[in-house]
Amino acid sequence: MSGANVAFGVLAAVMAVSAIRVVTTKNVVHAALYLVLVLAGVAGIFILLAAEFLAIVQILVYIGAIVVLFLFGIMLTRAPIGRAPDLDNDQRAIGAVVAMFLFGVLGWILYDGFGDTQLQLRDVGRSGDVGASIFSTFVVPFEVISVLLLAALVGAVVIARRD
Amino acid sequence: MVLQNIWVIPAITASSFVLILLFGRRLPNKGAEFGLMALTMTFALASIGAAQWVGRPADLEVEPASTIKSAEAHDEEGGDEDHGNKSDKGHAGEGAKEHAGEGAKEHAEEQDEGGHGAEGTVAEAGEGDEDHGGGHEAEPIRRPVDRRWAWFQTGDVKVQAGTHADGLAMAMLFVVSLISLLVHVFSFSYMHGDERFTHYYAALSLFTTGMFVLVTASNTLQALFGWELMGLCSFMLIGHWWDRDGNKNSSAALKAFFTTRTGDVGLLVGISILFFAAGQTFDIETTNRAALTGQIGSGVLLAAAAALLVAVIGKSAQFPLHTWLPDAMAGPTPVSALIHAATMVVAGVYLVARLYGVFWVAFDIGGGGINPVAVVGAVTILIAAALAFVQADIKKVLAYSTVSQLGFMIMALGVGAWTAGIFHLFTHAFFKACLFLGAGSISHSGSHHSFDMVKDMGGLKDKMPWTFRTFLVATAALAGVPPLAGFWSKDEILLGAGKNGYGLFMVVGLIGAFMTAAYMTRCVYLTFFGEPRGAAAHHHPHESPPLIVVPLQVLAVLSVFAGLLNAPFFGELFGKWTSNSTVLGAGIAHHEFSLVAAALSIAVAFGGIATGYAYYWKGFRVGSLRHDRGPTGMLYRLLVRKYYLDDLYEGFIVRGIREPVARAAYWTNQKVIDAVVNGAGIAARGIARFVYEIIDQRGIDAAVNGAGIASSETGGLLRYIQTGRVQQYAALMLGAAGVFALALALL
Amino acid sequence: MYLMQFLVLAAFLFCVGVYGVLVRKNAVLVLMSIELILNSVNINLVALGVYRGYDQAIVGQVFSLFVIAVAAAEVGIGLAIVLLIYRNRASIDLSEVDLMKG
Amino acid sequence: MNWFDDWALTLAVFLPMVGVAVLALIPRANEDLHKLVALVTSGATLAVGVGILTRFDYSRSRMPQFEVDRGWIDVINSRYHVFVDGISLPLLALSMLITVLCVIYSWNHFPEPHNPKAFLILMLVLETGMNGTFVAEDLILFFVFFELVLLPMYFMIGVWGGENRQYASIKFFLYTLFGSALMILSFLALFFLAPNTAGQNTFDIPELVAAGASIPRSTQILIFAGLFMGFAIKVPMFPFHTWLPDAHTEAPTVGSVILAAVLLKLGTYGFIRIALPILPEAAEAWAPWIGGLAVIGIIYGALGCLAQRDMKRLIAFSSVAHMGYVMLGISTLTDYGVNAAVFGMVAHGLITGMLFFLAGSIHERYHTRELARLGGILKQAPHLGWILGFCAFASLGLPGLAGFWGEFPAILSAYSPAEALDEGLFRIYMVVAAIGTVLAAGYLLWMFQRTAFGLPKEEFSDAHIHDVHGPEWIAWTPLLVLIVVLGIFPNLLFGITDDAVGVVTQAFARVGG
Repeated sequence: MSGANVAFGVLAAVMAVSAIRVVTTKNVVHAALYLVLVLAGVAGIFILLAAEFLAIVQILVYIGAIVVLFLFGIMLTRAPIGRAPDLDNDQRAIGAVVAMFLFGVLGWILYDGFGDTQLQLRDVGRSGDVGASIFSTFVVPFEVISVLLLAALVGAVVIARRD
Repeated sequence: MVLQNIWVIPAITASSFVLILLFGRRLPNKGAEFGLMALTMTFALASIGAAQWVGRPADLEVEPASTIKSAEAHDEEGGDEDHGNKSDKGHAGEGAKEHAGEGAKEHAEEQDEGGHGAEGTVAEAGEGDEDHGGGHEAEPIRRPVDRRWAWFQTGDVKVQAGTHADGLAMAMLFVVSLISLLVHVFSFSYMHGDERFTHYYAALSLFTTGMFVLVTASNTLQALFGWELMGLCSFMLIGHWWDRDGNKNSSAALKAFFTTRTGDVGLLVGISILFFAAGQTFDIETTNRAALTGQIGSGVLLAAAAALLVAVIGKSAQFPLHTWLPDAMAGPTPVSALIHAATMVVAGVYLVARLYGVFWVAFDIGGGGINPVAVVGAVTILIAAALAFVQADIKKVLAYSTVSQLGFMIMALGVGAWTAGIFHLFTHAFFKACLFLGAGSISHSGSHHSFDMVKDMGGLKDKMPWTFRTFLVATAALAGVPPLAGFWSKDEILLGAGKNGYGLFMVVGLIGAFMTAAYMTRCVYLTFFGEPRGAAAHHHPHESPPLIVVPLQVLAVLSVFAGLLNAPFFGELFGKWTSNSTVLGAGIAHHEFSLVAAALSIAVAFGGIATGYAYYWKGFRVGSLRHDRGPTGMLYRLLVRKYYLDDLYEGFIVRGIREPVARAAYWTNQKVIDAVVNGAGIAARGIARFVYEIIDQRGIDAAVNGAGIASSETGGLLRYIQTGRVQQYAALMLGAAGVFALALALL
Repeated sequence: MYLMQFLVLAAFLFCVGVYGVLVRKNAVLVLMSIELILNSVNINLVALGVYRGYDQAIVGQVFSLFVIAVAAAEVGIGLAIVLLIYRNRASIDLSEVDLMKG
Repeated sequence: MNWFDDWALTLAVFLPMVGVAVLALIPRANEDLHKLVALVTSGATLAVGVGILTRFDYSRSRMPQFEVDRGWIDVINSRYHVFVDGISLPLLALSMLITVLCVIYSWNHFPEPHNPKAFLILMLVLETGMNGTFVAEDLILFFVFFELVLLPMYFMIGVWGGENRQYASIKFFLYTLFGSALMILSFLALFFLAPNTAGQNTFDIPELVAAGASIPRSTQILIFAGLFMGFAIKVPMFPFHTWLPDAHTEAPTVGSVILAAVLLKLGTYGFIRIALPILPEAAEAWAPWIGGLAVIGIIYGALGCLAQRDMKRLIAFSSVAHMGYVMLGISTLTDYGVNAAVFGMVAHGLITGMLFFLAGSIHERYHTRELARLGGILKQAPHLGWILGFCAFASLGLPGLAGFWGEFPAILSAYSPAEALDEGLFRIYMVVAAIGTVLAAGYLLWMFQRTAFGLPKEEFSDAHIHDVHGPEWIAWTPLLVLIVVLGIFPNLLFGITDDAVGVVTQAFARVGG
């Protein structure tokens, strides 16, 4: 039982509980905060997988920007800040069945496919390599993503504009 | 040589069709000039071609089938194989060739160069098939002129289009182009002022093209082209006045096309069978040869012949598919003349004559037994002739007469009298065309567009002298009065039937001839004699204009002299000119002219005329002379003492025929056969409706809609699913994706 | 460490996200659930990248970065739409949004 | 011109998409420009098609030509592999021609709710899908194009259709999708079960043709069943045809034309290109059933026609009958049969496409397609009436017109099917199919009589009915000319297909062949 395994166990437990709380809590703001926990856990997992740059981006973008955006959204739509009884619709049972079924299928497939594959971490992923990769092999997708962001920006403005 | 280039003939009329269609309306004569020009040209070409054919040396020896079978196969190694382009060589296969094991391709190609190879393989004339009188001499015949072009290729078979010029084809070309030319001339005046004059001429051109294509075809597929082209044109022409009388005319057109098309099922099937049976070729000569040499199994051959016979019955209006022909009178009269005399209905006869080898072997025509071809012909002769007695419409009399005469031709072919059948076709064309055009002339100028002999005619003899004379000549020819055309050909048929061991069929023929003479007498009487009635009395009948009369005169002259072509005193030229390898290969017996038979046939013809004359003459006099007399001495007393015989006849024969038999026949015709045809249509609609409404809409479709219908009845399951709510869709989608993933994983 | 553990964690997050998407009425909460799903994908990308060696690990990270960028765009647009719906209907209850009903 | 050889097919397939992109950028109001762009695009595609036709080496029509083979989805070893040979060339040309003619025909009559922009975009997307299907030589690529045509057609019916369009479009979509689902399963099975010579799993059709025979017979039969469902629904064969009348009846004119002229051929083409050559043993096992369903379809379609009161529905049912002949030809597994099938596909495309054009034009003039209310078209619009008559005769298989060469050789081939098949059974099929020709004459002429002959019904006797006008002449003339030309010179088509068909049928020995 290495340290990494312990860390993974802790992170996974926190994430699992938080994720479940995100989709079950009766309080919208709490949901956002649990989401922060999950996202942070994901960043931790990234570190475990030797992707430090990604972990930092995850924290900056997700926790720093997206969650804040969510909080704004909650406020602007005047969602009930406290506990609200009817955040779920009437297909909780269906949802649970579908989700569990999917998890079963996926779990089984993964076990079938990678049941005893060990993960060898030889090298820490260098940010420089990531950057080089982005600007050489993946330069076109990168440009496309930037256009997408711009389009999203413009789109969000157009949609949300009050006129 | 016209013979190598007879493709020009259909090409001329086809281009005339196109030209009329494109430019007809803008011309002063509305397109008729193209038609007339084209037909004049084709007639000239056909005449020249026929002359060249006659002048061709007879140098091809043919031996009967039995010897072909026994002769060893000498396979000729072909020299240059030029795929049939532009080669004008004799026709292959006269030599005894069994293409055992040879692919069809070589077989087809060999057609081109078989000519020179043929001599080498001609076996010595051996023992002919002597069972049926006459005997057969291996007299040399003329070599047919073939020409082939590559047409298309499918599978490993190259199909060639081609022309086949021999005596039969040339005779047909001559008749068709001549009749068609006269019909064109006649129509120019007759159809003058018709609102679809241009269209009419275009259809005439195409119609003639169809017949030309059929006649010149070297393979069954091409023949099918011509065959169906005529079907199409008959549809257009019979339904020419589709805007008059409600649906009557167009229904007649439909019926014509539909009935012949029913027969065509047989043609499609027959051609398909023969294609494979003859070694994957459509070529007619090869097919005949294969049939005669026993290359084709008897079962297969029988199936093919039976299928083809169905087609013949449909096209040539034989019993029981003849019902369309009288209805087809709805078309313009010149069209009726064309259909009945030279094209369309004789196509069936022509087909049998062309594929005679197939029919000969399949039905064992040489054997002298009862065979379907002869039976069909014989039954048709009687049925149709009986029907002709009760018609009031002059065109229907003529129509039934045509059916009956076609029965003669078919019967002739069925009893092995090939030449006689073809010769009857040849002569019949002239006098039947004359009769139809005469009827047209009467309606045009004499009876104010009516065809009803009983109501609107009578006494036209003096008003329309030329029409009367020509009509009379043609009637006499049809009735078989010597020495007019019909006598020679009909006599030959009867002779052939008698000598070939078909005694029963000869009797039928005699009865038929008798009836023909009688009903034609009635027809002439009602039209030209007696008091004018109806339109003939009130609308100032007068002689028709020259363009109508001249064709009548031409045809009348031909009706007189055409028969001499094959008359024994003139060397029976027609038979020599038309005889071809198929026929001689079949070992057809040739019979000398018999005075007894001739006398019999003359007696029958005059008997018929006299009977009819007496009866109808009497029909307009006091009815006090009705006394029954014995049938003995009928003929003599008919001529001398009309009264008694009339009574006898009326009481015993004519009434017998006219009342129960003819009525029953007509009733059967209308109520049974027609009803079956109509009923089949209605039943098909009924079944169709049932299938559509019950099985299709409620059964299969319902099964498809099953989920939807069931759910809407039991609580709207499907509607519940389609709520428009994204999350439910998403649940479904993800669940389905899971299932799919599971399926993939399990695979 | 087994590769399995990361993948199963990701699968778990994914399924929880799916559950949230299916069950939540509040549009903002649905968007949050979608973020869960996207993150699970990111974990997968990175873990599988590591499994296939260093070069592929980099590629996996690059893809994760792209996903993050797309997620940002998506949240922006998504929230804008939510705001628009809210403005038009004074509610962001998704069970009342059934424009797709035929 | 090597450049052309490399790019011709890619151009043929994707040029319409360029047009779509251009159309998407033009404001909706600018209708004339839309029409122009659509015309130019489809015309340019046709020009590429003409280029292909001229550069095609007819002496080697069995060989792949204009071949392009590049990596596409490496993970599953699916490649962008396209070529044309003698079988796909006529169909490709047909689909290009029909699209152009449809654009021309639509010029002045876009169906309600108008919106030429969307309509033309859908048409061009359809063209990409159709062209792509006919040239694709990779199962995944084929599948993508095969499905690509579904969506535009769905919208065409669902938006521009008649009263019952919702039902018809959903039915069309679901039915065909159902078939595709089974089809893709079979594709996957082929992928896994038939590795190529290098031992790789592949979707490449020529490679699968070489490898397919190695699959055990029982498995082949199962895989063929999946393919059969996919293709038979598309054809459509009895008893999977019920979507067709509804879709045709409700679809806008142009939609019906494309549906009849090209989309139905995707199914039969699939049989010839994929099912037969890859799975020869299964084809032999299935052929009697296919042949049986085909002749049932012939009779059944004809009976269905006789019961119709709606002209367009009648023509739709006649498609069932005609595709029956095509399938009968295919089921014989002989050169003759498959040649006839390809000819039948083209001929049916030309003739039935024409009939749907006519039905549309008649509907536009009289605002009804009910046979009982029509009549006397020849009086009011003689050209229209005669063209209808011409097409009716072409459709019933009159020799000298194109329809004959799809019908007669199919009947002919049924007399002598491939060696593995029961001769007697197929001869029965032959006779039944021949009887079908009579019924065809019956319903088509009955329809012609009802609509064209006689006098116009009272309600229309004073109506001013336009005869055929400009765009209609332009759109129809090529079809009419082709019907005649192919009818007289069948070798124009047989010459192209024959050699290539030999490749398909070489797996099947023929009796005496």
